[in-house]
Parts: sequence; C-alpha cells; structure tokens
Amino acid sequence: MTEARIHRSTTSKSDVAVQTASWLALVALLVPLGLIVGDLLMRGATSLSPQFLVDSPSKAGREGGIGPVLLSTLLVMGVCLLVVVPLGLAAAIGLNEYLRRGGFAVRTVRIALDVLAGTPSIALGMFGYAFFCIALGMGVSILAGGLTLACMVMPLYVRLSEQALRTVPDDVRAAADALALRRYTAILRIVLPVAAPGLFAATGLALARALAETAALLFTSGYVSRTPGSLLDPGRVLAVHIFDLSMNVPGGDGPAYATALVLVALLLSVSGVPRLVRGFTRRWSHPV
Amino acid sequence: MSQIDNRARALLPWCPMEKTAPCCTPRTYLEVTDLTVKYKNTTALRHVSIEIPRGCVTAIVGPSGCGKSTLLHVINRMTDAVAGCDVRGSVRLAGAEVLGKGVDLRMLRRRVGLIFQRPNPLPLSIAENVLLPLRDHGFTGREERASILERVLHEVGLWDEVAQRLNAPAATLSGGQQQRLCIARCLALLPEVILFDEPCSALDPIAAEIIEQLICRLRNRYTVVIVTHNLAQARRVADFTAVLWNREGASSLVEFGKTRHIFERPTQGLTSLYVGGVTG
Amino acid sequence: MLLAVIGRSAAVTVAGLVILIAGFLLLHAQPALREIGFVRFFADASWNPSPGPEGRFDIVPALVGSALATALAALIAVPIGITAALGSTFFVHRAVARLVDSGVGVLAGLPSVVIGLWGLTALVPWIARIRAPGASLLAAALVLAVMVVPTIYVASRGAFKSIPKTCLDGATALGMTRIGILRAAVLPTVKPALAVGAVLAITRALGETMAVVMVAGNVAAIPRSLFDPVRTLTANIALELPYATGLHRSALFAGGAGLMALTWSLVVLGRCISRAWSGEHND
Amino acid sequence: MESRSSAIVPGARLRGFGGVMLFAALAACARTEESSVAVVTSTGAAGVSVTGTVSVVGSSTIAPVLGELGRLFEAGHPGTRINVETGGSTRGIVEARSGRADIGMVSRALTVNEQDLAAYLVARDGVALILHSGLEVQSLKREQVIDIYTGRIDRWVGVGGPDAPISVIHKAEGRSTLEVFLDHFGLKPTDVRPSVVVGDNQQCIKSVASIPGAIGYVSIGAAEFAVADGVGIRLLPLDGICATTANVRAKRYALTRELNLVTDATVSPVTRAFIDFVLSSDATETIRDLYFVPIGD
Repeated sequence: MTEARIHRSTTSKSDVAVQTASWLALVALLVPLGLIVGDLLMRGATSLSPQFLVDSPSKAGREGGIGPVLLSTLLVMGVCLLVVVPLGLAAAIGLNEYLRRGGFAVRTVRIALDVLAGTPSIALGMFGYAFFCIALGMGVSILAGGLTLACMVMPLYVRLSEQALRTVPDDVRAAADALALRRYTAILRIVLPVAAPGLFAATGLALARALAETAALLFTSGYVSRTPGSLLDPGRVLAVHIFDLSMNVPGGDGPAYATALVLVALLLSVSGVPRLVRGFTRRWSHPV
Repeated sequence: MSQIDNRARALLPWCPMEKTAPCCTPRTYLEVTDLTVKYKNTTALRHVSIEIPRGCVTAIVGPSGCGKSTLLHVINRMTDAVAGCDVRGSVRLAGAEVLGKGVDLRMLRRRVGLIFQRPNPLPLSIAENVLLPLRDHGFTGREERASILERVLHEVGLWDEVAQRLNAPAATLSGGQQQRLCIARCLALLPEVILFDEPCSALDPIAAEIIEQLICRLRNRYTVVIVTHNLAQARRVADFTAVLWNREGASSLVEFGKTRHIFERPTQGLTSLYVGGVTG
Repeated sequence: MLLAVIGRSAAVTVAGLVILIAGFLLLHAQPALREIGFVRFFADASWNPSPGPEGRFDIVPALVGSALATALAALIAVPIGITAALGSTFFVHRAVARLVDSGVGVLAGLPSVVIGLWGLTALVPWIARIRAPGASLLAAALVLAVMVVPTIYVASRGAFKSIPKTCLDGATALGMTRIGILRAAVLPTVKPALAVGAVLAITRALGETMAVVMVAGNVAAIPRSLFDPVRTLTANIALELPYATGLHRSALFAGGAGLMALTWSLVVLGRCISRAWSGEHND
Repeated sequence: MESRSSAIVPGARLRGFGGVMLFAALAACARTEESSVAVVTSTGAAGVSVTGTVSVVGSSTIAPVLGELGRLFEAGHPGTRINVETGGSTRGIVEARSGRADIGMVSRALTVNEQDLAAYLVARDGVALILHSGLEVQSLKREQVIDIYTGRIDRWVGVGGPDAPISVIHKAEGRSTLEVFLDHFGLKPTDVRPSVVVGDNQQCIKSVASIPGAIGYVSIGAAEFAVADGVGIRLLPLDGICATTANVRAKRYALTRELNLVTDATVSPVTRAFIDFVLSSDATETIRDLYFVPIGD
C-alpha cells in the first residue's frame, strides 16, 4: 500500500478550493454519523436496563423488554449460520482448491455469487416467502427466516472465506504439493488452520450482515414477538422489532432506540471479536 | 579422481568422495530427453537432454531466468499445477516414464523429493512437519513414525537442536533450521531422488554451509540434483554439472559433464566464458 | 475425493440459488404477466391493485420513485464520498484520515432500519418544518445518501490509495498545483474504480427497502416536488405484500422480478466496467 | 437439523413438529408453570383436553384481540399454542381456504363469493376519522371529508381550521378498513389524493399523532385504546354522532363493520376448542377491554 500525500508545494486559488471542498466533504460525511450515533446513545441509553434485555415486550413494546425478540434473533442467526458456514465454506474450498482457477465453472460461480450479492434483500424476502414458507411448507417461521438470510449472506461469506483461504502462502501449498500430501490432508490440516482467523472474521461479518437485515425477514420469520416454542414458530428479530416500534407503536421511539442500541452493540461485537481471535492466533501462522 | 578441487576438499573433509564407486561408473538414473517446456507465450526450455547418474550430485547452473528451476519442477511434475504450462519430451526415472498420463503423482513425488529456495515448513509443529506427511503416506505405526522422525532429524543434524521442543511451531526455527527440517521431512518419505532448488540462496553463509555439507552427506544414498547460480557451490558439491543458457528466447543445454571437466576443460566457448566469470 | 465432491457441489449449489430465486419470483409473477399483461404495467392509469376488474396496475410511479430517489441519493453521495476519500488520502493528516475511515466503517455497518429510525424521528420532522408532512422524496434521498456514501467512500479510498507514489512524485517534481496533479496523475487512473463504486452504490440504493419505506410517505404517484411523497419499487412490496392476495400479490412479484432484473443488470454493468479496466491495465 | 430434513417434503404440514431443540423443551416448561397458576383462574372449557397449534392469520384489527385471547386460552390448555399473524382480511380468507391457516380473521362481512367458509361473528367495530390532537377542528361534514380525501381542500383553513396544510393519511391497498371507509363515503380508490400511505391501524395512529395537521381513519377500537393510552389523536364525530364504542354498541354510529373468524370445512379439535372459547362469555371481557363490541352487548 503505497500511500502518498500531496504536499503543499504551491498555493493557488484552485488548491485552496480543492482543500476546502475536501474538508467540507469530510464534514458532510461525518455529520450524519454523529447525529445518528448521538441520537442512538442519548435516546437509546435512557430506556436501556438489564431488565430490558430479558423482559417480554408489553403494550406492543412500549413497555417491558426484548427478551423473546433476542431469543428469536439468536435462533434465526443460528439457523442462518448452520447453513451458511458449512455450505459456504465447502463452496469456497471447491472454488479455491478444487475447481480449475479461471476455468468456466469458477467464472460462472463467481458471476452467480456477484449477482446474488446484488439481489435486493426484499426480493430475497419474496423468494424466501414463496419457496421456504409456501413451497416447502415451513410457514412463516424462524426456520424459513434463517434459511432466507442464509441465501442472502452466502455470497459475502463465500467471498470472504475465499479471501481467507487465499492468505495461505503459495510456498506452503507448494510444500504440500511437493510432499504429495493428499488434497484433503493438505486442506484439513494445513490450509484450514492457517485460514482459520480469516474464516472466523468471515463468519463474524456474515453474522453482522444477517443481524442488520430487516426486509428479507418481514415475510419469512414474521412479526410475532412472543417467545418461540420451536423453529417452526414465527419469531420477531431485533431489526423487525425496531421497524415495528418506530412505524406502528405510538410512543415506541424510546424502546426502538434502545433496541437499536442493543443491535448496534451486537453488530460491533460480532464483527470485532474475530479481530481479537486473529490477534491471539497470529503467532501460530506462517511468517509471510 | 576427485571431482572437487583441493580447496573444497579441505573444507569438506568428510565428503566420502574417494570411495564412491557409482560416480566412476555412473549409471543413468534420471534421463531427460528432448524436453521442451512452454508457458503461454514463452518457451522456457527447448530440446534439453541430460542423463543424471545414480547416487551422484548433479548441479544445474546458468544465469538467472535460464529455466533451471523449470527443469527441476518438471521432474516431479510440479508444473502440472501451473496453468498454461505445456511440457513435451520425456523424463524417465529408473527407466519409467514420468510425464505420462497414468503416472501416480503421489508415488512419483515420494520417490522424487523437492526442496525449495525459501524454506517452507508447513504451519505446524516441528514434529508434525515430519509426522503429517508420514501419516498421509500410510505410515500407520506410531512407533515407526516416531523412530523415523528421530532418524531423519539426526540425519539433518537437527535432533540435538530441537529434541526439547518438538511441539513448538516450525516457524520459530531459524531459516537454516527450517530448511533442514524441510530436507528431513523429505528424507522421511524415503525418496530416491532429491531435487534442490537453490536451497541456500535465502540463507546466511553459515546456514548455507551446513546445508552444503548435508548435501554432500546425501551422496551415494540418494540421487541429488541441485540448481544453483553459485558456481563455487556447484564446484564444491557436484559430481556432474549441466550448464543451461538462454539463447534466442529459450533455454537449452550448453554442456553437460563431470564438474571438473566443465570447470577446467570446457568444450564450449560459452561455458568457459561463464565459468570464467566473463559473462552471465 | 469426498471433499472434492462436496466442495464442487457446494459451489454449484450456491450458484444454483440464483436460478432458484429467479425461477420462484417468475413463477409467482406469471399469473400477473399472463392476465394483466406486460403493457398494462406501464399503461394503466394508476396503482390500485385491488383484485377484480377495477384493479389498476401502473408500475410507472414506483419506477419513477425508485429512479428519482436513487438518482438524487447518488447525486448527493457520489461527490461527497469521492471528495472525502480524496481529502483523507491526499490532504488531511493521517490521524484524521484514520478517524474518518473508522467512522465510515461504523456508518457502513449501521443497519438500514436504524438509519430509517433516525430518518423517521429526526430527519422527517425537520423537513416537516419546511413543508408538512415531511415524509417525502427528499427524506428518502437523504436517507439513501447516508446509507450509500460509505460504499462510495471505501471504493474511492481504495482506488486513491493504490496510486503509486512515484506517479505523484513525478507530478510534484514538475511543481504542479494540487489540482493539476489530481487531474494529470490521479483521476485518469482511478476513474473506472470510482465508476464501479458509484454503480455499486446505486445498486444498493435501488434495492434498499426499510430506510425508504420509513421516510418516503409511500404514495404511489409521480412526485412534483422534492417535498412530495414517493413510493419506490421496494417500498411497494414491503408495504403491500403482507396483505396482498391473488393477482395483486402476483403483480407485486412481477415488480420484485423487475427490480431484480434491474439490479442484476447493474451488477453486470459494474463487472463490465471493472473488466474493461483490468483489461486496460494488462496491456 | 432434523426439522429441516423433514421440511423438504413439499407442502407437508409441519407446525408443531419443531420441538427438537432443547430451548423448545425449556420454553414449554416455562409455559407449563405459568399455566398451572392460570388454570385455577381460567374458567369454562376445563374438562376438555386438547393439544396442538392453531395458526390464525388475517386482519390486523382483530389480531390484538385474538392475541390476548390466545394467551388466555393457552393458559387454560397446557400443550396448546395460538400463533396470530397479521396479513389483512383478504389473506385471512385465502389462507383459511387453502388450509395454510387454521383460522382466518376478517374485519368485514363476508361477500357472496366467500360463503364456502364457515364464519363466526366475534365482535363489532367502527371506523373513525382521527385527527392530530393539536388540531382545532371539531367536526367535519361528509362533503368536507370527501373534499379533503380527494385533494380539493388541502389546507385546514378551508374547513374552518387553522391555516395549516392537511396531511391526508391513507391506507395501502388490500386493507379492509380502506374498503369500508371508501365504501361509506362513496369514493373510488383512484379518487384519493393522499400525503402519506400507511400499512395498518397502528401505523396510521402513529402517523396522525406525529404529523401536525394529519387526518386519518382507523378502527374505533384501536383508536380508543390509543387515546386511553395517552396517544395524541382525537376521534372525529361522523354525521354528528360521536365515534365511540358505546355508539357502535347502540348501533347509532353509521360506519361499522363485523369482525369475523372464518374456517374451512375441516376444523381440528384444538381449533374448535379455541373458537368456542372466543365465542364464549369468558372472552367478552377481554374483547370489551380492547375497545371492541362483543356480540352479546
């Protein structure tokens, strides 16, 4: 990463203009962030308490907490990860280790993943409703929601996992090749352990993406804010709860902000934890 | 009689050169015939033929970019993994064709080990670097593996240095130690031929000397091919030397023969210029 | 061997999802396409998709709504994102640049529903002070701009960072002004990357649902001013699908399929730009 | 993932199968505890022992009532679960007919084409015009409402109010409240010129409460509930009759509708038991608490 600054060599009017424009743009970029985060902290923190995390919502969410919503969220995410991680990892391994690089299959799958990544989440929600809820008979349920989310985060997870697999240095691969190790020995014992921190991070980011999603779940895992009794019950996730409170519940803004604060904290921690793991495992990785 | 000069002999007094019958009456073990290697747009090697004798150390020298490494990589088919690499001609190992379609690559690579320029231990512990390949190749006995581990580490002179920390990551070893570990894990698979691809060029002089001595100790028991751009090294360790040169956009063999002949009485003008340090 | 089979079939399965998704959307859109017909989606007088003979299925207001909101958002976000990236790469102190980078990271990570919540509770009331009710095209565009500006910033920052120092040094050695250096040494190289970033951002804006549905007012009519409400293609689905049945629902699926086709062509466009770019670089 | 593999069977009815996870068992325990307390207080249907899940889909107006009644029913009948989803009256009809839902909720009278379903009248409700509470407008004539909703009057000063713009809150297509409202005022869907389009009653109430100068129309039950909760809206009289549950009960208020439950021909025992409970006198109090008018009144 060669990063170069342009040093002030001459001062012309146009230079001043460019620099002013840059500063203005930076401010314009950070102001909404400041406003949103400020609102989030100020309005969210006032309604937040430990009790809020465990109580059931009452009066449509104006009072009580988000206990069942948290549980539903965890279950939907669990279903999502249970599908995404094995399938996505297998796909990444297939793309990176088995299919011929730059071959027709790899190119086709890449295009398909790009297209899938570009699909609006509401369209995926429609698909999930049509396919999982109706065609497969799961109904509006946590299972259907989790599977829909899995479709949504799959391209992201596959791409990040591929990147993680590619961090395995070429000379380590060459060593495995020269020793004529079986492909699966090389992958299971050498490639995956080296890529593990990256795979962790990929999981964290995929989870963050799934946690943030609302539109794909509106029609698939539903609005019901009760404690789900099984994976085939509907369940309301945090993001949908925020949507419902802010749109449909007079006086629901406070709890909506509190829920948003919880959601953002969760997001930051799932995308931050893998970074810590990576720090711990660095000393084991191959010096590159 | 000796293929190395006196200065080198003084440096490596334990080289069992004098007693080596095979080099006096060398039998060809690895036979490269009319080998042409093309990458997408370029020709790396053109019509190269060399007969590499059994139990000897054969050096391949030449200026950089003359296809020395390519030649090595063809021998144990590492070029298979390179997209757009087209290999023609024949490489025979103990009379059997290596380049054919039905060749068992696993068996070939076990019989023909390859040591890389940069030490590349697997990102595992020191012991696992030897044990994992053994397990993968079907050495099922735990005791057997342990004894092989100890034997090969002794053989590369690493045992005393690492016996106390066999479970430490291989990455914690020094560069020279890592390279010896790579050689050890290669020896563990009982190869017949060992290919060295500039094994010392990434190491400091002391570590390089240890590796050189090690290569000398491998003579007779293994057929060794070493690619090097270091002429003095070739002169010190090799029984035979091949000179490759890039001419008209592709490399070909200039001269091949006993090291002494190559360095003292080359038949080709280009060779004498190269070994004399005039060109290259 | 087993791993090879699993890996390959997983890759194919994942790719197959695209066909499955397109297939199911089209399957459910089919009754509408058959009974309403393609033309009426553009020729009907309004969007009043009640089942029965009185149904009107004019998708044009939603298309226009999506296009306007997206275009306005891009108009706001693209200059800000690119200029900010330019600033933090070349002009401001490294510490400031790092601060901005992490700030943008947080902004990019905010769920759309949270940005929508802020839009609904802070932005819309502000706009309502200028003109009631506040839920409007302007609110939708602003919220979308906030959502996609990180995409543009990150893409542009990457592009600017990849400019080799030698390139700039050469220009600086000539004693050029900053703007001259930017024009001569920077812009030509990064243009395609900036374009890809913008296309990516537009794709995202076009597909965004929650933030828009919360602030746009959702009236299915072509807006005459920034302060008029709009309904986007995505909002149309989010608002009506839960209650829709029969032909109405099928029409929504047709809208969803159309939306998907639009975004997919944008994805392909982005690929083409980056392919043309990398092709140029190889020569 | 047992439940997934079984879910691959197309069209299989799977509700109630999913209790494979540990948490499910835990949740069930928790509910049983709750209910063991509640059984004492719950009256009626005691001797009947039914288990299973009832899925209820449809009108968002009825959903809060059935949600509450579902909780009561579950408390009295351990091993049952009532899942209430909103989706509008029409979807209530469609899903009940197709068997995807056990019970459909329909907040209007059934049409001629819907007579194949068995309907159970649960309660009555009215539709009221609501205003932002800060607006100094006491009543609107029928013509004024029509003018406002068709955009001929766009400032409150036109109907004797302050000089402020009118924000017309309208509902999205497919809502039966919309149909009832338009029907009463003789409007066609295409005539309406809204400022904001919303989803259901709750969203309408919230929008009217948060936009000064807003007018909307919602279920009287939902509106009275909101007013009692301190939400900033005001119900407008219609044709001189105050929009109150009392006037709906007394059949004085004109803009009323039926709240129905519908089922197809096959009704499971647990569904039957739940419908019986909803129609029983045990449910009346709950219905009244939520500002709807039970049939008995």
